[in-house]
Amino acid sequence: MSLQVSDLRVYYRTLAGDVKALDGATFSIADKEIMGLAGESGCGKSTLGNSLIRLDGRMKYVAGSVTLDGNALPIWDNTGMNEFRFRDLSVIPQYAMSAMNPTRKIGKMTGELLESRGENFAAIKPELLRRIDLVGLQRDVLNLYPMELSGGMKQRMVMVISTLLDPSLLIADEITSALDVSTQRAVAETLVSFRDHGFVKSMIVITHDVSILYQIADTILIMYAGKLAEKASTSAIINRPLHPYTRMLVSSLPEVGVRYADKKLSGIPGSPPSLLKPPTGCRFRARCPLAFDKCAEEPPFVEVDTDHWVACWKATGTDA
Amino acid sequence: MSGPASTDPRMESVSGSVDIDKEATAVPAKKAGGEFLYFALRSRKFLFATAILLVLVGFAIFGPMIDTTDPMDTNGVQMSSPTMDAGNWFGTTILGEDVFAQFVNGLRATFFVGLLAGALAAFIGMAIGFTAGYKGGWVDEVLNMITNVVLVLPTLAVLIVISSYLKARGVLFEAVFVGLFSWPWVARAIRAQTFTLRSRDFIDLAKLSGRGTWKIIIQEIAPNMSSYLFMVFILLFGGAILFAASLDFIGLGPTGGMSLGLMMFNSVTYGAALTLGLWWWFIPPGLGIMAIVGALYVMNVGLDEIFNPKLRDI
Amino acid sequence: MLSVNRVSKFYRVGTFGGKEMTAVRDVSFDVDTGEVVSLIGESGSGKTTIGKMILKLIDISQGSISLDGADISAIRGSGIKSYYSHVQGVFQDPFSSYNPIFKADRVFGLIRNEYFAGIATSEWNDKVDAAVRSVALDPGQVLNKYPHQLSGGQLQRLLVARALLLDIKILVADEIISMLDASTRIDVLNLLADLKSRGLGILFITHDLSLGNYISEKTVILRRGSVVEMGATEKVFGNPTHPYTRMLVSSVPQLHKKWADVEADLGAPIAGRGGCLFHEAFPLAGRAGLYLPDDPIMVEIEDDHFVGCFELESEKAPGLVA
Amino acid sequence: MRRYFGRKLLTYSITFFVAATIDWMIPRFMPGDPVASLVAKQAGLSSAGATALVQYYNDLFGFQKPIIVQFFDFWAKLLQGDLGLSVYGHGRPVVESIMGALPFTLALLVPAILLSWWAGNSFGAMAARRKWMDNAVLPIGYILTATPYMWLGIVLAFVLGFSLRIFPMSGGYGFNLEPTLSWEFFTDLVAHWIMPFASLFLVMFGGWAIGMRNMVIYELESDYSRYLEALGAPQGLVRKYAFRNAMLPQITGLALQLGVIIGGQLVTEIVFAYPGIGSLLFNAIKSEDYFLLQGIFLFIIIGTLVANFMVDVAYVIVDPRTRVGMRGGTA
Repeated sequence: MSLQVSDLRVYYRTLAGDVKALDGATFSIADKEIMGLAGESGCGKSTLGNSLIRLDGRMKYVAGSVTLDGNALPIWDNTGMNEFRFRDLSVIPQYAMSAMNPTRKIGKMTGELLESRGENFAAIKPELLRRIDLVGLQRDVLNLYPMELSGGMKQRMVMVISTLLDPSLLIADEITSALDVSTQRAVAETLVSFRDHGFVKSMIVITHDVSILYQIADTILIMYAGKLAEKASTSAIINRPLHPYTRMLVSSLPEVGVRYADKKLSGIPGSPPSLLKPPTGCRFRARCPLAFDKCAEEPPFVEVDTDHWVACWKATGTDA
Repeated sequence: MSGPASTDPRMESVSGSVDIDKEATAVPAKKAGGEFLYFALRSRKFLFATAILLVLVGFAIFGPMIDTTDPMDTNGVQMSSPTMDAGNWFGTTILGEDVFAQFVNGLRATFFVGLLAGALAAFIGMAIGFTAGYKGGWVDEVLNMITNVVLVLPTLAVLIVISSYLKARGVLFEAVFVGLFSWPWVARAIRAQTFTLRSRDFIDLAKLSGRGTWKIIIQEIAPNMSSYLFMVFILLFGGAILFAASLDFIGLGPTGGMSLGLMMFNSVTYGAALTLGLWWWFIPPGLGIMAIVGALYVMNVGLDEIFNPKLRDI
Repeated sequence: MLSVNRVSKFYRVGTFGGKEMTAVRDVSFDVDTGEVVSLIGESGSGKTTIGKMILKLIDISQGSISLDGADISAIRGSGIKSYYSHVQGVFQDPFSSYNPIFKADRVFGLIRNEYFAGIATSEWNDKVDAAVRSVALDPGQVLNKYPHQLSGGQLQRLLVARALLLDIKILVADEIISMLDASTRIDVLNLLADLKSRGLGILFITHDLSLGNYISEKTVILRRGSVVEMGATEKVFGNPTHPYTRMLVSSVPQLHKKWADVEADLGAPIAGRGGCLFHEAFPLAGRAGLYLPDDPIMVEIEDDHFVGCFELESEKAPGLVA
Repeated sequence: MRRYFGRKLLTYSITFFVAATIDWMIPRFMPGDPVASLVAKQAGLSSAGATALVQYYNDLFGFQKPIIVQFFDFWAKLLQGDLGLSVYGHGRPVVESIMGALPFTLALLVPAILLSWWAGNSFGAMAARRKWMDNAVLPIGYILTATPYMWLGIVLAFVLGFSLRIFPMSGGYGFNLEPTLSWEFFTDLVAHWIMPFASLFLVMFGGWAIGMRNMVIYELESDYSRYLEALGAPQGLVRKYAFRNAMLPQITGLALQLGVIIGGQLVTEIVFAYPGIGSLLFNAIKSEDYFLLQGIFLFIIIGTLVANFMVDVAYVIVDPRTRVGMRGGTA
């Protein structure tokens, strides 16, 4: 087990009160696993990703524990986390296009960052150059300023920098959403190759696009309204989903080949609840066609089949 | 010309709209005005600055009513230091004029110049900024060039040359001229903001609804920048006061009137207040200007925190 | 009904307009009553520029666009308003489509001010109610609210309702669902498809092949401002021929097929001189970099399926045909 | 690069043309007859004397010639460096009077600008780092920047000059001294220099400190800072980057503030009767010496344009992005 998260709760402080953006997450990621994390906007997927690497000013750690390779991560302690960042867990942020200091040459910035972490840049540089080759950039990029690179090039450069110290866990946050389909595929395949080359041991790929996850992820974790809904192998999530939300989500996605004239797809009626005062019981209840009395109680996130976790009374059986 | 904030690029980049993290959009909606009041009443900076300004405005409005002494009346005791009993609360000048009467009358002129010049500069800056930003193309090129030229001109020097040829100058004249030369940074900043707003889809939709250019600028773009425009006006207000004071101090202030700058000019150049130690003559006008301008700047910061949710908890 | 005829758009860039950039080059297609035409392209393909030219938000540099035979560039002054009563648009970002400081139904108010100034309030309210219901929204839930109180899907539907208040013939829908959540986007897409039955012609602009494939009768694929392939949707997707189209098809993530399998299914690219059908048909044409201005370089490879010449393009932009 | 500077130089040329034209226009297009009002000021003139004086002024300004000829004459003289004779300077050429005053102005202005910019930026950056510094620097900064230049000068002169008698209150050097290369003269020069310098320095310092503080905070919230923090970079590196990037708008700010700074310089010199351009200008106004006034005005314009250009060059040197942009890079 590479990563173990247990009952993690992280809220957002707002003037109206705490937004319970991540309200109890328990899951684990195996070595070599690429876990896709999907859900609608506001479901807490980015909160989960951010809270593992760095809580920003408005995020509040409430409860739970995170263990990476046997070490408990002090995620509530910004300075205490520093020794784990970059070396043990790293991130390719959503804002990768603007993540590099605009007034520093990329090579210089990378060097200063590494040296500041006590690494020897000269010793790492050959590996850096190899990886630049690997992602299809010119070695010359190190002598350029970020603004001289296209968006896709910047993204690939950030991917290289973030994984330079071979972290155990990499969090990739919505890194394909702003890209064209052709670049999207290249970036997604690069992520897989990073894992295959052993640059990172395991990975969380956060996205709203389930079809990208089908292409690259080993497992998929579906979130809904701050809670975990379902986690299983990719093929199980796509072909044999158990949670009604997953089922409706997957069946609402048009694919090449599906045509309105032949097969009219439908979405999920209603909208997610406010996380300021979330409803009790199953949070999907109001939109769920299968909802029944039992759903007034909160369904536990349990393993119903080998490596197939779900939080739904219908899936676990009412008598369970 | 503004004080500190014109070097602050946030003045050029802060947009009036509120952007909240997608993850936390669940904040209950309040009406814009109610939200403003909610934060305004909790902003110490804003309340502090407002209090100071209100006191000074009170002096400017009611001072001349309470103390009806003619500020230019030279029949008083000469060079009296501040006394409570003789009615010379702030003392008298070398000619026996009442400093308190001069101060409250000078405050009036100072507020008047600041308001009028600030409003004029804001108006010109908006007109040019909106037009350049919305129209783009060669209109933008030309207006931009004009803006840059006025921006580079050392304004005080220009005003000195113009004023020195005029024999009779009123407060109104001074305000107009200060206003006419203070707008360039405003035009620049508004142009940049208009530029970003122009590319928003609601502008295109307004066009698709058959709206005309000016209706779009006034009804769609300007309301989105209203908080920003208000802040710009406040900075212009403060800048104009400092500016007019400098002009007064060179001896090119309003003829036949009283202003805080003129008090300083008189005290130093004619009154030999420095060599005679008449500190009560030059301390009040400078302190008054400093209080007004300082309060305006602090109010600007307070407003920024009120309008911009990102800054609220810093 | 709407006819785009050899339209190009050039931009002057640089401070004094020193350089010229071509955003759209020689594009032609039609949108007829009751059909959805997908305009598919990646960023920089010129798809949004074409939409804006149709909406008269930007000028046409060359060529013409006509509605029912009338050139829209000639429409000026008050004519623009009546043009907009027939042609309307909905844009990508629902939150940017509403002025954030006003209530969302102000978009209806603007229409009333400009087009229905004389109408009685009760009659107008009925009209708005009907339009809102026709996009499957509950007027009580969505009217009189600020944009941030509504979801992206609701906002986009309201914009469609806004267009329906007018007597529109053409709706330009520019990426209208790309910013919506998966669970709601399909419903907005279905709504567009339903509008066909009202006799509307819809130009559906998207970067997502699967969406275009889902709702449209005709597909136009753009690359760097030029059409590379167009025709009946099932033919373009059933037999993608241009290398760029094939690359797009093989890159779009699918739900039940991995990328590698899609590539295997597509098979080897068509043989021949770089696979360019135009060059096979007219072997001499491209040799001297010859561009035939009177004759668009589109080859009809089967009935209602056209493929653009990519050899000429690749000479202009080497190395970009991946 | 050439394009960028070409554009800047065009702006500056137009500015100079506009300013010089204002300079030329004012005495000619102002309401009323400036010559008549000039002459009217000379009390106790016989009518013949007045007529002669009117004649003299009209000749000087060339008012009899067609307006367009006046305009070209003006430019011809200007380009030859002939700014006329100064009445205040008892017939000395205007250029000579200005050149005599210029060293004093520069000796005050240049160190005040550079040192206040440096110190203000340093303190501002420190304020962004430590809460207690912030609580001190911010109010002091706002008070200083809201203070009228001349008033701070007056207060300094009163406290340090009049009350405590530490520094001399007026002049560039003592009345009893002749400008020589002696140690005595030099110390006297410095003693006269300190107070006007301090008042200029302090007001400017407040503005820079506040600007820098706000900029650093802004930069610390930017994406590149967040990325560095997400990768565990120590605060030292994050702050260093933020500080460097925050400097760039401060350079632009220097250009924007030049007009205000020059205004401050003029009034400060007047307070201390410091024998620079400002005092010269003040005397020109008092004695209605219009040629001197015009000449000083043109000098100030030229000085401002040169300073602006220097800021432009400095910006290009410091910000790599402008250089890259000019290279015509991609992106």
